[in-house]
Amino acid sequence: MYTEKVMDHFSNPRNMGEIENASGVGTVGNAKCGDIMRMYLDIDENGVIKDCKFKTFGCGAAVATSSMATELVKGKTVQEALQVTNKTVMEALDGLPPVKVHCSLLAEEAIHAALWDYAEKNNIKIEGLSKPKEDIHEEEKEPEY
Amino acid sequence: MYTEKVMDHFSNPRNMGEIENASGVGTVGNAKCGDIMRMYLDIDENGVIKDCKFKTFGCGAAVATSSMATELVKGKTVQEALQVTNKTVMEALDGLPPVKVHCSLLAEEAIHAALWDYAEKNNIKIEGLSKPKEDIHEEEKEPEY
Amino acid sequence: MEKKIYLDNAATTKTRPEVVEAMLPYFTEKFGNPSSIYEFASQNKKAVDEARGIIAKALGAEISEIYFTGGGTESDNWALKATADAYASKGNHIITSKIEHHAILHTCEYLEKHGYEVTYVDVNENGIIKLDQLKKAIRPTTILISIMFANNEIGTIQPIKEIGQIAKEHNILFHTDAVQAFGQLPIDVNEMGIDLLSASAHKLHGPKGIGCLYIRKGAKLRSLIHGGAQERQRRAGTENVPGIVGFGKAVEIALETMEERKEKQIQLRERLIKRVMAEVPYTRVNGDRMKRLPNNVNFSFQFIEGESLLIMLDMNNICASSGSACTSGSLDPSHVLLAIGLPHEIAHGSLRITLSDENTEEEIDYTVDKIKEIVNKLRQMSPLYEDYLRGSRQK
Amino acid sequence: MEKKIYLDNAATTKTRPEVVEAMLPYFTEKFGNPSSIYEFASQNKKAVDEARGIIAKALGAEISEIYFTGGGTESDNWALKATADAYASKGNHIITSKIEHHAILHTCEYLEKHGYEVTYVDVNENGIIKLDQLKKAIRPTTILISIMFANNEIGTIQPIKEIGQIAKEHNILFHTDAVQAFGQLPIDVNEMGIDLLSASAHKLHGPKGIGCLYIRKGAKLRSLIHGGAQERQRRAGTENVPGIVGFGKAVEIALETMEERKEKQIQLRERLIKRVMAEVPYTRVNGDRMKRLPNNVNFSFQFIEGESLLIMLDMNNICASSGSACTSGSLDPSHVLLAIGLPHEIAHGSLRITLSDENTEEEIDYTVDKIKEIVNKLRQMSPLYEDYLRGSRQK
Ligand SMILES: Cc1ncc(COP(=O)(O)O)c(C=O)c1O
Ligand SMILES: Cc1ncc(COP(=O)(O)O)c(C=O)c1O
Repeated sequence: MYTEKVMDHFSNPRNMGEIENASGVGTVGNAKCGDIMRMYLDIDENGVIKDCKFKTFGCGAAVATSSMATELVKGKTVQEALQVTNKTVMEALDGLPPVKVHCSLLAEEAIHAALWDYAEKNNIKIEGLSKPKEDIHEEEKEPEY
Repeated sequence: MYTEKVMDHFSNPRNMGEIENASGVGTVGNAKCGDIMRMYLDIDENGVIKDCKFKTFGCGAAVATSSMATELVKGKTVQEALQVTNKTVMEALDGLPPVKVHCSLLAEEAIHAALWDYAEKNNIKIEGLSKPKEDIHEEEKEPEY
Repeated sequence: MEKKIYLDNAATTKTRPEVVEAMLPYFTEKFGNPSSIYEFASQNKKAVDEARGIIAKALGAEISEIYFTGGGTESDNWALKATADAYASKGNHIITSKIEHHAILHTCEYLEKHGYEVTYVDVNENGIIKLDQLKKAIRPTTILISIMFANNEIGTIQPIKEIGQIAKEHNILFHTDAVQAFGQLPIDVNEMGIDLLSASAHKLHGPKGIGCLYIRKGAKLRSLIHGGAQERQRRAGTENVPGIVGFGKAVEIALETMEERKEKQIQLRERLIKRVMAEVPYTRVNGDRMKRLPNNVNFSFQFIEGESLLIMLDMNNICASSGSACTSGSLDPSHVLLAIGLPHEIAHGSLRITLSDENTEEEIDYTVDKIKEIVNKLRQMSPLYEDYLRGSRQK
Repeated sequence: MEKKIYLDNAATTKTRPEVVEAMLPYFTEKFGNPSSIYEFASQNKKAVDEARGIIAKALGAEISEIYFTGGGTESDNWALKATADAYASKGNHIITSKIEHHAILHTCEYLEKHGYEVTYVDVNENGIIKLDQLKKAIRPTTILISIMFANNEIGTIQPIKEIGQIAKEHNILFHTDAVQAFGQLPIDVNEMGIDLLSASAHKLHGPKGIGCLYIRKGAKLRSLIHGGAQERQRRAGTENVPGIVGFGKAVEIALETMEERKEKQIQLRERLIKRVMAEVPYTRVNGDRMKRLPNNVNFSFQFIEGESLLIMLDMNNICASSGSACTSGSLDPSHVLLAIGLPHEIAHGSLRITLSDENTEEEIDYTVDKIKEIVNKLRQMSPLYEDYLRGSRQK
C-alpha cells in the first residue's frame, strides 16, 4: 500500500525526537482521528532552520510525512520553509494512498504551527503565515460511509 | 432421482402397446402438463382382466407407473382391479419423488377410465366406479411458484 | 460408448485444469484476506485486481467498473433491484423480455410486488426480441431496460447494439444478462451501449459461485449486499480470492480461444442439426438458425416428452437438457419455448444440446444415432403418435 | 523469524489441505450442475446434501433447515432483509447490538432508510450485551432480535441462550451472526432458541465465498436472491459445489478437533496475555477475560497508534490486525472498542491477535518480544507519551 520511500521513512524516521528549548514548537491533529504531529524547530538569528525534529502519534503515513517534512525544511530559511506544502511532501515520498493524503496536510500544518510559535515567541510577523487551527481537541466530522 | 424399480419399468416397460378391439380403453391426462396415459383392457366373460396394455406420453415416472399398473391389474377381476390405487402402484415401485406422485394418480385414473369404457360398452354398472374426469383437454392451474 | 458425452455446457462447464491450477495457491499458501494491511495479504489484492483487469479488458470496460459477485444470479438481482432502488425517484417502470432467465423474471416479479411495473416484451417465432414493441413500451417513467445477450435455452443472440442505442436515446439504463454470451461472443460495452452486464464464471469453464457485474461509471446503483467496504464499498463480503483468480484465468483462455472454438463448435452444431433433421421426422430446430450461440442446438421432437428422452440418453451416457437446468425438475414446459409460439405438447418434447470444445464428431454421430433410436422407441409408446397415425390413415 | 507468523485468523484462515483435497474432484471430474437430471449430476446433488447434513448436525438442526449462500455477509443480509420483508405486516422494529459486524450494522442502516426502526443495544465495559436493556427495548412491533454469537474484534461470547429465551417469550424471531463462533464453540440451535444463524466457511479453514443460513422450519423468510429453484426455491443460483463440499469438510474437521484446538489455543492465548501484561506497561486487554473465543486476544497499548504497530509487526513477519479486516483501511477507530467505552486515542492503539491450531509457543514468544520492542519504539516517537511523561514528572 505504501511506496518504498514511505516505508523507508517510516521504518527509519529521520529527525525523530525533541529539541530542548526549541525556537518554535507546533502540535497539530487530534487523537480522535488517530494522528497527532509535533514539530520542533531550531532557528538561528538569520532565520535559517538549523535543526528540526518531530514526534508523531499516527499511522505509517503520518510518521513518514513527518520525517520527510523535517528533512525538507532543515537548512532552509523560514520563508523557504513556508513553500514546503503537503504536495511537496507527498511528491518527495513518491505519493500516498488517497485515504492518507490528510497526513501530508498535517505535516504542512505542523511546520506552520511551529513557525507561528517561533514568530509569537520572537514577536515577529512572518509574511504569508496565518494562525494555525487549534484542532488538537477539535471534534472532527466522522467520514461518511 | 428414481428408484431402481422405476428405472427398470421405464427402460423395459411391460405390456406396452395396443389391444385391437379391446374391451375397454381409457385415456387420461393432458399434453399441457406433459402426461397422457392410455390403457387397453381385455376382459373375459367372467370379468377377469386377461390382458392389459398401455401407451404413455410423459416422463420416466409416467411410463413406469403405467407399466407397473398394467402388471398389477393383469389377471385380476374387475373388482380386484378397482383396489389398485396410486398408492399400490407407488409402493410396488418403491416410491416416487414428490413432484412425480401425480403420475401414479394418472395411472389409477387410466385404469378407471378403461373400466368405465368397458362398463359403458357392455351396459353394466361396476360397483364403486365413478365416471372419470374428461381432463384430456382440461386447463390445469399452473403450479404456484 | 463407455465415456461420458457431456452436451450440457449451458447448464455448467468443466473447470479447465489450468484454471484450477491458477486457483490452488490461493487456498493454502496465499490465503490472506485482501483487505488486510500486511504484505502477505497484498499479493491477494493484486491477484484480485489482475483478474478484474482481464475481465474489464474482455468487455472493453475500465478496471474500476467490474464488481465481483457470488454468481450470475446475484449479478442479475443486483442490477435490477439496486437500479430500481436508486432510480425510484425517476420512475418505477422496467422493460424486459419474455425469454429472460428466471434470475431476471423472478426478480421482476419481486419488484412488481414492491411497487414497480414491468413490461415483458415479446419475441418473434425465431426467439428474437421485437424491437418495435420494445420502443413502444418506453414510458417517461422507464428506468431500466434489461434484455439478455443470448438465450440459455434456444441460444438466440439479441440485437444488443440496437437496444443500447434505443436506451441511450431515451436516457434509460441498459442491463444485459450476458451469462451465456460472455466468453462465446465478442462484447464491447461502449460500442454496444451497455450500462450494466451480468456474467458468471462457471459457464465459461471457470469455477462455480463467482460472477461479476459490470457497472458503467456514473450509474448510481446501490448495494445489494451490505457490510464491509469490499469492492469499492459496493459489494460487501470477504473476496472469494481463488474464485476470482479462476474467473480471470477462465476469461483469459476464453478470449484467446474464442475464434477457434467458435469455428469448431459451429461445424459440430451444423453436423448435428443436418443429420437429425434428415433422419428424425416430425422434428424442428427452435430459435433463429443464424443468430445463435455457436454451441447451442434446441430440437423439438413431436409426440414425445423431454424427460423420458433425457433419461434414455443418460442411460446411453449422454448428458443433455430439455430446458434450463434450473427448471428441469419442474412440470412447466419452458417459458422460452412457449414464447416463440410452440404449443404445450411440442414444447414438452424439446432437447437442448450445448457443446464445448472438447466434443468430437464421433460423439455427435453417436448422439444422433441414439436420438434416432430413442425418439423412435418413445413414439412407439406415445398415444399422441398413435392418434396422429390413425388420423393420417383416416385421411 | 524467516517464517510468516499468521495471527489474523478472525480475518480469514488457511484452507486446510484436506478441505482442498475434498473439493478438487468437483472442479474437473464431477463438475455437473446438481439441478441436472442425469446420473452424472446426481452425484453432485448428493455431495451437496452430504455437506448440508454435516452442517445441520453440527448445529443440532435438520438437514432441510440449512441453506447455502455466498458467504457470511450474504447470510446476514438475507436474515435481516428477508425477515423484515416477510414480517412487515407484524411490525417494523428490529433489535441488534452496538458491536455487530458491519454486515449487520450496514444492513440495519439500509432497513432504517426503508421504513424500519432499529434499536442498537449497548454492551458493558467487558463487551457483553446488556440484557436488561435488550428486554426493555422490546415493543409489540419487534419482529427480530439479531445478536452476534461471538464478536470478531474482542472475541466476547454473548449470552445466546438467554437471548433465545427472551425472544421466545415474546414470540420474536432470533437471529445470531455465528460467523466467528461456528467451529470454535459448541452450538445447538434448539437448546439455544436460535431461529436464524449465519456462518461462513473461510473463518473455519474452509474456502472463501461460501456460507450458510440456518432457517428454522416455519420461519417464513422470503428470498434475497431470486431466480432458479435451487436451495428449495429459497436461494437461487447454480450451487457452488466445490465450495459447499469444502465447507462441509471444514466443519467436519472443526467439530472433531474442537476440544483439542480450544485447549491448545487457550494455553497460547493465556501465555500471550500474561507475558504482554507483565512486560509492556500501559496496556489493557479488551473484552471479557473469560467469556471470549479461545483464539482471540485484543490489546490496547496506550500512546501509540495501531496501524504503525501493524506495519512494524509485518516487517517482522507477523500478520495481525487492529480491528476487523474490512475496516483496517478506514480512519475510524473501531466501533466495538468505542462501544466498550474506550476513549478514541486508546481505541486507535489496539491490536487483535487471533490464533489457529498451527501457531506455536515459539511464535507467541517471538511475537511478544517484537510487540515489546515496537511498542517501545513507537512510544519514543509519540507526542502523547511525551506529554504523559512530562505530566507525571510535574506531579
Ligand atoms: C442466461 C442466464 N442468466 C443467469 C444465470 C444464472 O447464473 P448462476 O447460475 O451463475 O447464478 C444463468 C445460468 O443458470 C443463465 O443461463
Ligand atoms: C462476525 C462476522 N460477521 C460477518 C462476517 C462476514 O463474513 P464474510 O466475509 O464471509 O462475508 C464476518 C467476517 O468478515 C464476521 O467476523
